Amino acid sequence: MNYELLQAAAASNTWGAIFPELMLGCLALGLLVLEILLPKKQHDLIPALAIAGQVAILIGLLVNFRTGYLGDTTFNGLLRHTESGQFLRAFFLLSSILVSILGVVALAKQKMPRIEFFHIVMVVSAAMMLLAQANHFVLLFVALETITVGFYILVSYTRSNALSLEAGLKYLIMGALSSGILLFGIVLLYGVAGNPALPAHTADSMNFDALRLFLAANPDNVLASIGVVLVLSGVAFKVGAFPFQIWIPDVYQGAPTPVTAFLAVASKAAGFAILLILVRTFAPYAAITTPVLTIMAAATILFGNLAALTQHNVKRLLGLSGVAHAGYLLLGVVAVSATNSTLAVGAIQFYLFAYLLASFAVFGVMTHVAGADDADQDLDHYADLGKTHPFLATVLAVGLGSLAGIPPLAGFMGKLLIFIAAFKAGLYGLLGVAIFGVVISIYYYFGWIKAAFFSTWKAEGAPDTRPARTDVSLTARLTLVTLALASILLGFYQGPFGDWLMLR
Amino acid sequence: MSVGLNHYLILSAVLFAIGFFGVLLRKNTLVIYMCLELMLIASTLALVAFSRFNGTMDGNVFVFFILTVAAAEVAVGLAIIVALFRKRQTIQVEELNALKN
Amino acid sequence: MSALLFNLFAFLAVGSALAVVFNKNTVNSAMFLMLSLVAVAGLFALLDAGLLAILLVFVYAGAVVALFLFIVMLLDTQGGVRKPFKKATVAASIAAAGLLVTGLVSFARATNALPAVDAAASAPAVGASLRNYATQLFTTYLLPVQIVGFLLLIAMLGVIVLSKRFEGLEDIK
Amino acid sequence: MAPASIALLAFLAPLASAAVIALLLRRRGCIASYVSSAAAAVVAAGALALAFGGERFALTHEWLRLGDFSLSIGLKYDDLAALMLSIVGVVGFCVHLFSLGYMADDAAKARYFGGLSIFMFSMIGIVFADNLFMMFIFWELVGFSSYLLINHYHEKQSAADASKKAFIVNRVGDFGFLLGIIGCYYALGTVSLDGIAEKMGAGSVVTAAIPLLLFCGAMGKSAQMPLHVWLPDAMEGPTPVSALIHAATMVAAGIYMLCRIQVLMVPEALTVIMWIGTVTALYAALCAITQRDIKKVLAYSTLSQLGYMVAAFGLGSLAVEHSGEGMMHAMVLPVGVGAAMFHLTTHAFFKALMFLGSGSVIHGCHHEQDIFKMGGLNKKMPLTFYTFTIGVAAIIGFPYLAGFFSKDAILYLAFKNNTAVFAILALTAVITSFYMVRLWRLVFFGEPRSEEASHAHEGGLSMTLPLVLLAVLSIVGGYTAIYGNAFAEVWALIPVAHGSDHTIILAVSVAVMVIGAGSALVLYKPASTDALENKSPALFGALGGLKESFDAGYNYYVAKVQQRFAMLVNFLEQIVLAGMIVRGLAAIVGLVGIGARALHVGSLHAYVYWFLLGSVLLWAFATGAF
Amino acid sequence: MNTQPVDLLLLSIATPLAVALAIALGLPKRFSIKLAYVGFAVPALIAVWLWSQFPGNPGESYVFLTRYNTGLQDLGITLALGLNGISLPLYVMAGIVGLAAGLYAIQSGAERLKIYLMLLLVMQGGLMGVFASIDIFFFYFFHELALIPTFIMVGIWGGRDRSYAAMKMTIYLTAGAMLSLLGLIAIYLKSGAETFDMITLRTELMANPMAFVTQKYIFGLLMVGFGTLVSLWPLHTWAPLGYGAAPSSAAMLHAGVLKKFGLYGLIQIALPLVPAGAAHWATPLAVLGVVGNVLIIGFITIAQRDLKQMIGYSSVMHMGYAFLGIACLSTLGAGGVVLMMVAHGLSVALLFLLSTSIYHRTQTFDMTEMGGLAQKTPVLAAFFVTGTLASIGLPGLANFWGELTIYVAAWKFNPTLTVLAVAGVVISAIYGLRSAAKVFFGPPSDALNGVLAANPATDLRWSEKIPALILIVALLFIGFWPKSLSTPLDSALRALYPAVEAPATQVVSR
Repeated sequence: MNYELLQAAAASNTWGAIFPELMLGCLALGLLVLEILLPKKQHDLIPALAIAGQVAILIGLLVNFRTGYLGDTTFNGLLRHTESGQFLRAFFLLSSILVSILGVVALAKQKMPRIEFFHIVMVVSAAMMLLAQANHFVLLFVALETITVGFYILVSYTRSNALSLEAGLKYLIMGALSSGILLFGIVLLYGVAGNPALPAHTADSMNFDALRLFLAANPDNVLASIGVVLVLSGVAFKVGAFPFQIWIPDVYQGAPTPVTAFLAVASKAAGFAILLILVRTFAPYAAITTPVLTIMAAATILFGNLAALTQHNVKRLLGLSGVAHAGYLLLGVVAVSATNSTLAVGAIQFYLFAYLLASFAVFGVMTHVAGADDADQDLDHYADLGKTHPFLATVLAVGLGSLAGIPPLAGFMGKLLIFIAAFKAGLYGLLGVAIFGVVISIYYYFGWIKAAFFSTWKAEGAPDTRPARTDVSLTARLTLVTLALASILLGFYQGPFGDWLMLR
Repeated sequence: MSVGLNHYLILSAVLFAIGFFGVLLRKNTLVIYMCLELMLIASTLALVAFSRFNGTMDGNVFVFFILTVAAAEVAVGLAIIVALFRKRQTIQVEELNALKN
Repeated sequence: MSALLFNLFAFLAVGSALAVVFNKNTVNSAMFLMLSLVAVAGLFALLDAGLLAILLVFVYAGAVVALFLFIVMLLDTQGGVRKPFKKATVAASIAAAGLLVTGLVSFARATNALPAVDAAASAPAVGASLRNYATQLFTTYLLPVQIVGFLLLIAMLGVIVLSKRFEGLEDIK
Repeated sequence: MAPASIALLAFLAPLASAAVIALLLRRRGCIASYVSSAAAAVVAAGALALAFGGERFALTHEWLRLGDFSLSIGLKYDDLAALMLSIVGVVGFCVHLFSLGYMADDAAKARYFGGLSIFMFSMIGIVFADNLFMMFIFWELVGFSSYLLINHYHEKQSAADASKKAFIVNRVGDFGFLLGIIGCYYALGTVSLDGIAEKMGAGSVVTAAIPLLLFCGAMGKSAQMPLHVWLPDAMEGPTPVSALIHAATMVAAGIYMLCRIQVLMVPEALTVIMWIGTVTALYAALCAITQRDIKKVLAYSTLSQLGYMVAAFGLGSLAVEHSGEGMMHAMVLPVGVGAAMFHLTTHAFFKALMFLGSGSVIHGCHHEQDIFKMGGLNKKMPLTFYTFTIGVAAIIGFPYLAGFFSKDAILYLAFKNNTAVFAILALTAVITSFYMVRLWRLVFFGEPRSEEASHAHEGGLSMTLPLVLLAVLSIVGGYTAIYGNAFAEVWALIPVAHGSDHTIILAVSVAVMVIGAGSALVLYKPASTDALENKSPALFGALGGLKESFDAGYNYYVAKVQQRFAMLVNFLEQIVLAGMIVRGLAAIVGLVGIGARALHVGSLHAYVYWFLLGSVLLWAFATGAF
Repeated sequence: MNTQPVDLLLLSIATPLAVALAIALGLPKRFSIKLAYVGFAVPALIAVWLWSQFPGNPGESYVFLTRYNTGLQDLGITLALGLNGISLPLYVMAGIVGLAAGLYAIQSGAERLKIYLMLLLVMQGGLMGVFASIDIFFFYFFHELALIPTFIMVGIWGGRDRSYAAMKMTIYLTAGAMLSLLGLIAIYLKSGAETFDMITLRTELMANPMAFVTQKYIFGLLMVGFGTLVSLWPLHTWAPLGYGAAPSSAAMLHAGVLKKFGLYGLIQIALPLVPAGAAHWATPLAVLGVVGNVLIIGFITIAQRDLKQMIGYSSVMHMGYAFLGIACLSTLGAGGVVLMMVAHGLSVALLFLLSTSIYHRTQTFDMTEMGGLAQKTPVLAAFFVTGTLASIGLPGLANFWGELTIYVAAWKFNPTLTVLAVAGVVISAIYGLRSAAKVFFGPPSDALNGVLAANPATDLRWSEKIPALILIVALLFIGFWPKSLSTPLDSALRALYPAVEAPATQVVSR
């Protein structure tokens, strides 16, 4: 290997391209240092610093949104910088910030160490940001594993709660299993694409661009097909698509609420980010990916909604409804897979963003309603919320309405855009399923709103065994207001954001 | 008999399948976890074989990362199992089903 | 020669893997896992990936399995009555085994369809050179290395969070 | 003032009055009554001025247009309209005047007079209507005002029921009427009266269905069998209302409408109309015999007389020998119109007279309506007695009073066209004399048979004046000459018997009157029980049953058929559709949901199986197993 | 394009929404109520003013047209506002009924009045938006905006069975809305125009109609979707239940105005854009409407004992006429439906309003326990009878025109169905008058005497009278002067419907 090549390879490691991720990593490290330096009494400063730092990074990212690297690959083809990638980076940063804010509220009820939580959240977010720009299986795997391992810890973070640990264990086993399946798929693809006896074989066979070229030249390779579906099933675990969705309610229930939110929003979005990249990489195998994703989408929508119908634990409920949302998003992915529609990509991104706003609004409320035992959050706990905490109840209603896809909320626009994209791709059957899903989902979303607004707590005089509701701090209040208002505003006025999404 | 790529691949697949079967069969969380490690190793075997037969380096390098990741995973996983055992005094799968329905 | 060694390691690997699964004693399982790893390391060596073989033995056999053993001893899970498998479980296991075997067969068919490459003739033994690993890890894959660094960091923190004794937490006995 | 302006004034004055009363005078009954009466006076004056002013005109104005469909509001003022308007105006004014006295003490006087004004407005609308849609609109509106006025004593259950029944039965008729109009619209492309005449004159042909459907409207409004059931019940309304609406004008609107659309008639339709009229005439007359309520007797009498008119219309045309300029022309004239309208006119006068007379009696007897509890009123209420006697004489066809001429015209027409009908109508005339004399005898003669009757007294001037006025009209109304040329077009169509026919009809007419009246005088003495019932319970029972059977059938239909069917459909909806189907589907979805939820068994192994199955399925798909 | 100094249409939508926002942000109750008057009055005044300003013969084109980009212009979504002859009558009706419902709500003294008013204002804003929108997306959007408060209001302030009713209503209406949304998306994409702008779509589709099969499916979707929203038999079961449970003002606005969304969509969007599909479905639609809605529901209405349910069912029944009118595929039929929608909106709102006033006096909705109320409350009785007579189509009140024109149009379409439909006039007379008689006339029932002894009934207060009078005056105005609505309507439909009236030839020519 000659020196020039090495030099070129080294020069390709343009760290500036991943400045936000680097800063996030540094911030995470800095927090650890601060923990050592600061006296115990002032440890409360650290979360605030973490949030402030992330906000600063987010602002920096947004200011420098149209970075010069757009359209390029860096790090020897490991990363590809695209506008979608930029959007997702901002997305993950935003969810990281929100998780941190929820974390402050939720951890206050636990006697757990705090700083590590923020640290891990930030590292995981950085990994997600990188994942969204992955252009290579090695980076994909490493980033994905960083996320997964981070989540193992986060899910079982409240270790004083056996349920949290059980959830952690379940996530661990299922995660490791799916990692194994994913890895096996990657290996197959790597091996087949590098096979010198095959046309268009490539030396860099884990690179997505090279892989796509290879797949296009070998449209019927069985091992490659197996590799493709194994990789897809690994990603399906991340997004919670049928039949790899089965772990979701258990893990969501056991995990601390902010982590559940993080799993529901960011982890799922990361899955979709990588799914979108992979679907385009596997485009030559659309004959396999499209039907697989189609069936997955239909089954996911149906299963998620049906299973959620009679669910009473709100965390499980949100988990199952999240499964349904993954189904709707898959509908968009199918549209991408079938027609490579840019509209569908924009739609998925809008949907994800609307989902983020709504989910965090709901999880934010849940964080305040939940007691120390995070896993025990029943619909009954929401009775009277409309009377005692009108603010929380309103935010909850907006969030749930948006999740249900009711105009004038952002969730509706997301669904509309996805439906348009799906219709354009001719996915009429799936649309039918999706609409059925939306209709029955009304039952449980509305049931929750009903619980919060219409019913009253048990009989008069019965002892109130529900956990006490947390007072809403100014930061949390501002956050929730912002989330709710953004959910409303995006429902009818998308402004430059809409233009940007649809113009690409 | 000349040992070809497919032999390694089949061997790797067999190991992978055994690992998977172990995950299905065993009730002891620790053993399940061992089987998962076995599956990872099976994958790396295929990776190395491909790397060798295709003459590309990336597979071998990937193994580095896989091993590292696996080690980290094991550390965290065992920590969770230990913590759980301390809480529940069991690591049998069928007894760890407080979260359901 | 290599065929013989391959068969040896292969049988060793498969056999001890089966032993991991079917052995009733957890400690023995861990030991068989180590054996299986060693066999795979041998196969690595056969594939001219000596460094990886050594790493596998060091990291896995040395560290991971040792950790397993340590935990097994620590938790002492051997006690208690082992419940026999339920009939449904047995049936499901047999079905699963059938599925897995079917998969293996189909996989074997698929690999046989792959154009054969003669390793020795067609490709250089890239894995044999330490230098190659070094250049790759520090140029092309520098970013993943960094990420893995962070991964190890959070894993460490995680283990601390999950295991360390904290004030006010009475769960660790 | 131009005639059109007078017409508009007469048309809108009652509307204005109604609006003013509804908005401003709700609590000021007295002022309301004067306002309404003033409006009625304007109508009467306007009607007479127009009629005798001699000018005939038409106005039209588009009311609504959608696509090719246009609906106009227009005034068609010809001799027929002039005649009808005059009747409405004069009788309406009389009734208003009478009401001033009769309703003086009523708590809801404003509502009453408002209703009268709305009625006047609507009725004038029918009279003026130059097209069928407009006629339908006002047709419905008179139905509404009738509803309002029948329901005046709404705290009485019977009044509430009667008003409801009246409206609904009328709606049944209107159902046919509306379909007939729409059918006519599509058959001829127009519903304007002039347009229809033009089209028919040009040789267009319509099926019998259209005139018959239109006749449905008349059946409802003019209470022909089988839609007559509402009219006797409608007597729950205040008596002046019965006089105006349920005797003189509104119920006659059906006849008027038929005359308006005479050109559309085809022989088959006419035959049907004739028989319905004839049967109604006889049936109602038979029913009248057994009634105890003074108003009910008059109501059945009205029904019977309306049957006469309808039968007259249905008898249709007659070839008439017409002498002019020394030559004899044979021509076919729609004399049914003439006969019907002529009888309508005279009937309006004498029946209004009798109703107002009965009102006077009822008023005098403090709202006692049972004729067996009256008696001796000829002395207590002489004016009422005399005028009422004139009315009775007119209706039974006492020679040279109004009813005599018009009835003879009809009998003559029947005699010429259909002997069977003639026989039945003659029999009806016998019965009419019989029950009218019975009534007259029981009410006015003998000794008072109740406390109320013994304290009877004559009402004030406002009540006696209309009686006198109408009595005069009942006497002279049959002489067409007194109207001058005003209604010449209508009068020209009255069939006049000549020669031997004239003699026969005269003889028959006098004979039936004498037989009927005589037997009544013989049978009924002033007594508190019904002589017929005593003498021949079977006959009495049969006659009563004749009346009851229809009401019973109607009640059976409402309570048993309609209501039960409604309950059945409701049951099916609640149980089958909303219950089994909708809730069933929801339950199925719910069960599937519970099933899906139950899959989360909490065991890791189960979950791993999911992964295995998923992977295997995907694998199988990738290797082409599917 | 906007010649107005102020965009009144936007103002009419924004004012109630802004007031609602102000209340939501914690305005004190006193000011909230004062501001609510403004929020309800402004749209009504603007609507009436625009009505008076509406040009004589604009054809199908929209007047008062304005457009705003909300960020999805490239997808063909803009906030385009305007009125044409079809939307004007409904827009005006929405303003008037909204004002009445608002005034009635303000005086109702409901528990948590502020939130109640806020939701009602949101509904009002949405309703004004539905009929002022030219963009199909916003048309749908505003509908849903108005729909959501209904559910909440039923759920919180509802009567008997409110929980089940709210849920059922929500699910049914969401299902209907989703299906129609799918149909609208289909129009958006299959037209080839990729825009939701009705003006562009019309131009595009007039020049290049869609293939017959596409039209068939699209109209089928819209028919079922909109049909559910309008309670087409047998998808209607939510309606009587929901209205039975809904608080008066919500029922007024929903049954009166919001429900017309589906019919309006069929007339304004479906018929002109997919005429061949409409022709294909016309007969099934008409049969369902006449046999299902008019006859079956008619008889069910007769069997009702609960006053509010009865009104709910009668509203469902009248929708049958609307479907028949739409199935006629003619200017006359569609025009009749629009007239009927306006009239029905006013009259059913009036009846719901009065039924609540009755309830306050009798403490029950069960008609068998009432009777004789007219003696105590003559004005209430008069108003209620007026409303009943309006709803059974008495001339002089607005409803008559719609029914009459629909019947005339229907005869051309199918005389047999017309005969069946006209039979409905008898059915509606039966239940209408029966309810009036049971509630107001005859002697009072024992139960009522008991209630009245404890709680003497007074006649309508002015605060109740005024909203009722607003509706009655509107009914009478249109009843006496139908041209005020039919002229713009005729102008728009004539321009728009040639293709609808001759879909067969159009298909052949392709």
